[in-house]
Amino acid sequence: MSAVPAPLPPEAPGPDLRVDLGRGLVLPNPVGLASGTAGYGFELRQLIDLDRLGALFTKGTTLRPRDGNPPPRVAEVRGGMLNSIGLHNPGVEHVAAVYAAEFTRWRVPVVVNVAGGNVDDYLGCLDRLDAAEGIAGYELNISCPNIANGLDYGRDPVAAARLVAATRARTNRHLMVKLSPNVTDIAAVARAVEDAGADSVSAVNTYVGMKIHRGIRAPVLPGRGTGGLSGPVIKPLALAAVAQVRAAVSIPVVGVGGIMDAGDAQEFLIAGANAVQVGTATFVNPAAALEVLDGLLALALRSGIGRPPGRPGGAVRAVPPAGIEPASTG
Amino acid sequence: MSAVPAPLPPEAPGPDLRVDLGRGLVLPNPVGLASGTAGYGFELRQLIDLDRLGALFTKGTTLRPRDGNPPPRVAEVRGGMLNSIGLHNPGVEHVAAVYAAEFTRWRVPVVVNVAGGNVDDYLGCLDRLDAAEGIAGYELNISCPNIANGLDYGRDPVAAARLVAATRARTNRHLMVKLSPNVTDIAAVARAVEDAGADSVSAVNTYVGMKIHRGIRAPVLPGRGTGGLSGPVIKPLALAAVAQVRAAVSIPVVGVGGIMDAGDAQEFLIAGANAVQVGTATFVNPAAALEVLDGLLALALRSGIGRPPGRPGGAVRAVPPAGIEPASTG
Amino acid sequence: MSAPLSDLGRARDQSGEVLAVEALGGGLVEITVRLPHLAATARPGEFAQLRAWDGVEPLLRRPFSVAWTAGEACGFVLEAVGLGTRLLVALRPGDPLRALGPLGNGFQLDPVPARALIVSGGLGCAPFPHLVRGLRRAGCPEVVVLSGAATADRLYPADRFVRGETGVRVMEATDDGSRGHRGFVTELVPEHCDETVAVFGCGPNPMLAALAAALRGMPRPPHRAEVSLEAPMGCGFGTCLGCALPLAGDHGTVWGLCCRQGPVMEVSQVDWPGLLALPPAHVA
Amino acid sequence: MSAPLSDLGRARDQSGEVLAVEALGGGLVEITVRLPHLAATARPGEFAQLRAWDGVEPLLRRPFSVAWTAGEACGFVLEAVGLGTRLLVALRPGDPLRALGPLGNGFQLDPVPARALIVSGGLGCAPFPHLVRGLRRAGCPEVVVLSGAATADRLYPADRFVRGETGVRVMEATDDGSRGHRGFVTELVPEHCDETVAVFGCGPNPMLAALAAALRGMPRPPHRAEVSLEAPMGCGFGTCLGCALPLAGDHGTVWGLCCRQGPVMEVSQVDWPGLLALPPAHVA
Ligand SMILES: Cc1cc2nc3c(=O)[nH]c(=O)nc-3n(C[C@H](O)[C@H](O)[C@H](O)COP(=O)(O)OP(=O)(O)OC[C@H]3O[C@@H](n4cnc5c(N)ncnc54)[C@H](O)[C@@H]3O)c2cc1C
Ligand SMILES: Cc1cc2nc3c(=O)[nH]c(=O)nc-3n(C[C@H](O)[C@H](O)[C@H](O)COP(=O)(O)OP(=O)(O)OC[C@H]3O[C@@H](n4cnc5c(N)ncnc54)[C@H](O)[C@@H]3O)c2cc1C
Ligand SMILES: Cc1cc2nc3c(=O)[nH]c(=O)nc-3n(C[C@H](O)[C@H](O)[C@H](O)COP(=O)(O)O)c2cc1C
Ligand SMILES: Cc1cc2nc3c(=O)[nH]c(=O)nc-3n(C[C@H](O)[C@H](O)[C@H](O)COP(=O)(O)O)c2cc1C
Ligand code: FES
Ligand code: FES
Repeated sequence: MSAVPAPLPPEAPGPDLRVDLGRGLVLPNPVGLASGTAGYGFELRQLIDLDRLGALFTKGTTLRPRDGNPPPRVAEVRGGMLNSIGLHNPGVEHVAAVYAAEFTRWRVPVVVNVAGGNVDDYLGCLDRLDAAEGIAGYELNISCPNIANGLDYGRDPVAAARLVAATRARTNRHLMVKLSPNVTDIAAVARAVEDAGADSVSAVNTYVGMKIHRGIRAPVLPGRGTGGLSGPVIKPLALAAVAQVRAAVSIPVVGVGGIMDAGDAQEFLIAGANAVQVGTATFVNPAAALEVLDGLLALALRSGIGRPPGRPGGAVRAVPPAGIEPASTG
Repeated sequence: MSAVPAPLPPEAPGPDLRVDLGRGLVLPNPVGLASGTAGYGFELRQLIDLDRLGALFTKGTTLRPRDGNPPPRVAEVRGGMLNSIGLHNPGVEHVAAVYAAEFTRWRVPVVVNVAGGNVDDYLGCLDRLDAAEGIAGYELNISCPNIANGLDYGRDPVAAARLVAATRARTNRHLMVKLSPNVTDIAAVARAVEDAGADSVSAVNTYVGMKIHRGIRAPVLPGRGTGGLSGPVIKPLALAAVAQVRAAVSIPVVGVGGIMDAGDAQEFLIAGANAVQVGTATFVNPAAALEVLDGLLALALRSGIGRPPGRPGGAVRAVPPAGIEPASTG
Repeated sequence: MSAPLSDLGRARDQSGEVLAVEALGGGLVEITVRLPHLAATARPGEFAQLRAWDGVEPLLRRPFSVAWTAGEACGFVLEAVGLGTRLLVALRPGDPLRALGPLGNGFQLDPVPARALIVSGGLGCAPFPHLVRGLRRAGCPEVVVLSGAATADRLYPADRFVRGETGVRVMEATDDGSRGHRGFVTELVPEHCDETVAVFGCGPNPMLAALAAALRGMPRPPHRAEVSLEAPMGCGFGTCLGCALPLAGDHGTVWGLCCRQGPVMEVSQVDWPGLLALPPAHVA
Repeated sequence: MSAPLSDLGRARDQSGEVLAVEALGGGLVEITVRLPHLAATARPGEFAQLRAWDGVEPLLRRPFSVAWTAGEACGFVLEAVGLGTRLLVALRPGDPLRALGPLGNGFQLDPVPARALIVSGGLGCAPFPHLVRGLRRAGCPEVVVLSGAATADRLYPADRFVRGETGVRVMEATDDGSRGHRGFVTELVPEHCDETVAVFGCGPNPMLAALAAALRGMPRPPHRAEVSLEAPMGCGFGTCLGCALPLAGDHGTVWGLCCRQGPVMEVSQVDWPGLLALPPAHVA
């Protein structure tokens, strides 16, 4: 199973950047591909050396296949993009029955991002996926706003905890929870899911944004007109969120939001992340995550991030930030 | 008193863009200067023709003078800036006793932005300001995170409503409430303050963000390391917030966040704002708000925004956006 | 039935050098770039994701059809419509340009049709010089290009469709009659169409829908008809799922991916009412 | 006591044309810009907020001292340390540049001192050519410039301090002894200092703190001492309240505004321990 990857092969010597996220999920290095920006890996495998990466977080996967939202689904804004994909995915059965068998042949750990409208949806997904090999862990996407009965797990610590407790009771695989930044208190949600048994958290998902087209005098994206904002513009917001989460929990934190290069990734590590995910940058440059990794490796060689080559055990630790809660502004 | 400004003078003919925000606050046009970016008007009066603008929203004013936070208080990020000013202001007594007398001589309506740590702070401010002429209305800054007893009005609809009800009972001047975007449900806060008697809302204040300095491996801003993000980067987020608020309330909405030019302002009007505030853009170009106004005037001439010149009454109405709630993303 | 997924195995991200930038008139610009890999591998109708700027404004790459190849060079035909295209048409010889490609499903050359009818509207000309040559080299004896534009100066020059190939005829139409047939280019289709023909279309959605309608109503419809479509793209290689196009499913519209199931689709695969219901191309 | 607020009445936002960009060696660059209003109104020590790029990266203007004026032109001395300065030093003659100014409180020329002692560290040279001329034209008989830098190539050229004025002496110091005194420029201060002197300093905070300490310990301290300070700025004209500097208040530190109470402050106004406790200038 890819959850415990082989040690770095002899042809890639250098600093050992493995990150132990707990419950058997050891990333070969701290750089993953963010959910929804790398599909299930099949496309990017053809473009880059995916197996060098620390993890692949799959597209959000639901109990039943979903055809997604009507177009336009993406719209560019200054330094970022909005998306309204609508969890277009082939459904858990296809992922478990067809894709997972492929994953067993890959060196990169594959973490399946799971989404649902209610607790049963999530449990149904996990049950099916637990029966398959090749899956290194789960990332619960609790930031999906289109769910039954209007409940939104990512925005309510109590509901989030309930969901995590239920899934925790069901699977022994690593359970990462992907936090929504569109909340009053992300630290409270992080604490709630930690207490409920999450092994780690990833922060953050996209920010609710809107693009207006002056010509048609209306939003560009369909439906309610809003979409999820990602890319370089969200980095300062995501860094603040990661620092707040880091201060609130003791489980590992995976930082995501606007990482374009190794310097950005380093900032997330400084803010308290144990690992990072590269999302939108992959669209701009399919090799972005590899370049982030190479940059971190170079940095580790120079400045001693990570352990000296060969010394096993323990997660990469970042210097905690000087401060972690919202300062007064204005 | 400047709350009911004189009609446009004959030397400035053109479309009548007056905006009636209710309870006697009629803006000569929909373009104001955002709180904290224009002080109390004294500096900008020396640089631009302030009296042409729709409104001046003052720096957040507190019961006692405040010396603000230690530096660095500002840090630039891609397409935006973070600030951690800490409500540096001379206190309400100075504003009421010294500044307000000046305001009476200005044509631009001056709305005093009021901040406090508890209800009594706000009431104390309003009492003192109510005794002064020259003040067109109040903008309650309920998004100030450094307050007594850890309560944060802007982030809790119930607390916000309580504050607004108390202030509403105290003053007959126009009461605008400035909403924080750092919340799970900005529409809920907007509805709560509307129900509690707010005459209008402004949206949005800054977003909590962080800048990390790789060299010192720590945040740039002091204290908790976070600050308020403003400028062009926040426009897509602010537009979504304005659309959500517009759908939730029937009182006027003043849009603010990342407006750099008339096109940006137009987008806020399309998203449902009745008027706009220009903030960070003024730092880049002290005449930015005037240029926004001139752009809107040109647009009004071309496309008939606003009323035909000379026809009185009624607020500028924007086309409501096609949709207003967060769509599914991811 | 959903269209087959394109082959990504040939795609490579290569940095090339701009060799020439020519203004063709009417705003059309042709850019020649040294991109050996793309030139060696791109099939007619395939596209590349281009970037020729640093920084994050614009953030995403922009998709462009490979208009033609010549040795190690590729041609692109475009117009400045927004920031990305403005930066591209402002390039100068010697400037660097990155191209990820070839991407997408191109036109089907197999089986080689007895006659090929190419219907080009405006910038829809872009993929066709490469297709004309591809068809002729594959043995297609006769290629007819119907080339339409709003005005004469916006017509892609006929000789650039031909690029020295024999057996190629170009017929022109302009909305205002300033050159060739006065009216829509699709009005020329019936007289060139019978069941021996394979039709290849590219242009604005309304034009393509008119083409599809014309073909449906024809007494002797072509044995095959394909169109190249556009959608706003995030990635261009199938992972963002952003480039949805309405395809005709068994139970109504299904969303297909322009970048991997297209950009070239069989006319019958497309949900034409769904496509026409989308916001116009300039809204993205 | 807080410093008086600068006069904003003279400030204007003017678009100028770059006339010359000269590399002085060691990374220092001198830019000459046609800016008639600023040239006519800027007093020594005042600054302008510059912008010479479109778009939002960088977003804010950057503050620079007016180094000198000549007719309708202003000089600026700078070095590429970040994005804004990189764009500025890459300017070419003919390029446009916007300058909002003059801003801030400059050096006090009144009363004219019998002798002026200018202490310049590194890029702290920037305001001094203008001050040298201002002092001489105001009737100050003797101006001594102590000019320090890390190495000889980073010394601002002595003749550029002087700009043809008489009665000006320049003494140099380098950290590595590659030119002039070996050591810190502040070490040269005692031998030139007595109560007839007015001292004007500009340079990195540690250097200015050393200067302040040296002056305090002097048997015959100068009758006046001013320094020009820096702070990251949002606006430059007093509305953002972002440019806080620690001033010595009656009950401890009070925050003053660099852009309106400074950038020039009397040495006694500054809370020196507070200033030294701030993050280094390169953190903003
Ligand atoms: C497969 C494919 C092949 C294409 N080939 C060509 C070609 O050969 N020549 C050519 O001129 N154009 C082609 N296009 C369209 C071209 O990609 C867009 O015109 C370009 O992306 C606009 O970028 P911009 O930054 O200039 O515009 P933006 O500032 O992004 O937007 C300006 C306008 O262009 C439209 N636009 C933006 N992105 C796209 C997009 N991906 N597809 C269609 N319209 C878009 C927008 O709706 C907008 O109004 C192709 C598009 C696709 C999907
Ligand atoms: C009143 C005043 C006058 C100045 N005069 C000059 C001058 O004549 N010549 C000169 O070379 N420099 C001068 N500076 C400093 C100059 O403004 C900064 O070096 C410049 O803003 C850096 O911009 P950047 O985009 O290149 O750097 P950034 O990318 O913004 O940052 C690079 C580095 O420059 C530092 N920096 C950024 N902003 C400031 C700032 N406002 N003040 C100080 N440091 C900053 C940062 O700490 C950072 O490490 C002055 C500063 C002030 C406040
Ligand atoms: C330096 C600075 C100080 C601010 N101070 C205040 C304040 O005192 N009270 C307030 O309600 N908003 C304050 N704001 C928020 C602005 O009024 C505005 O809501 C925000 O900056 C977004 O608009 P912009 O992107 O146009 O700047 C401040 C913003 C900045 C940049
Ligand atoms: C097109 C797109 C699709 C996404 N789909 C998902 C998803 O299915 N599940 C999920 O948890 N996050 C999804 N995300 C969010 C990303 O994983 C990531 O959290 C976000 O984009 C911020 O990172 P970035 O700025 O590096 O892109 C998606 C993002 C984009 C841009
Ligand atoms: S453009 Fe990303 S999937 Fe097609
Ligand atoms: S820089 Fe804005 S107040 Fe000084």
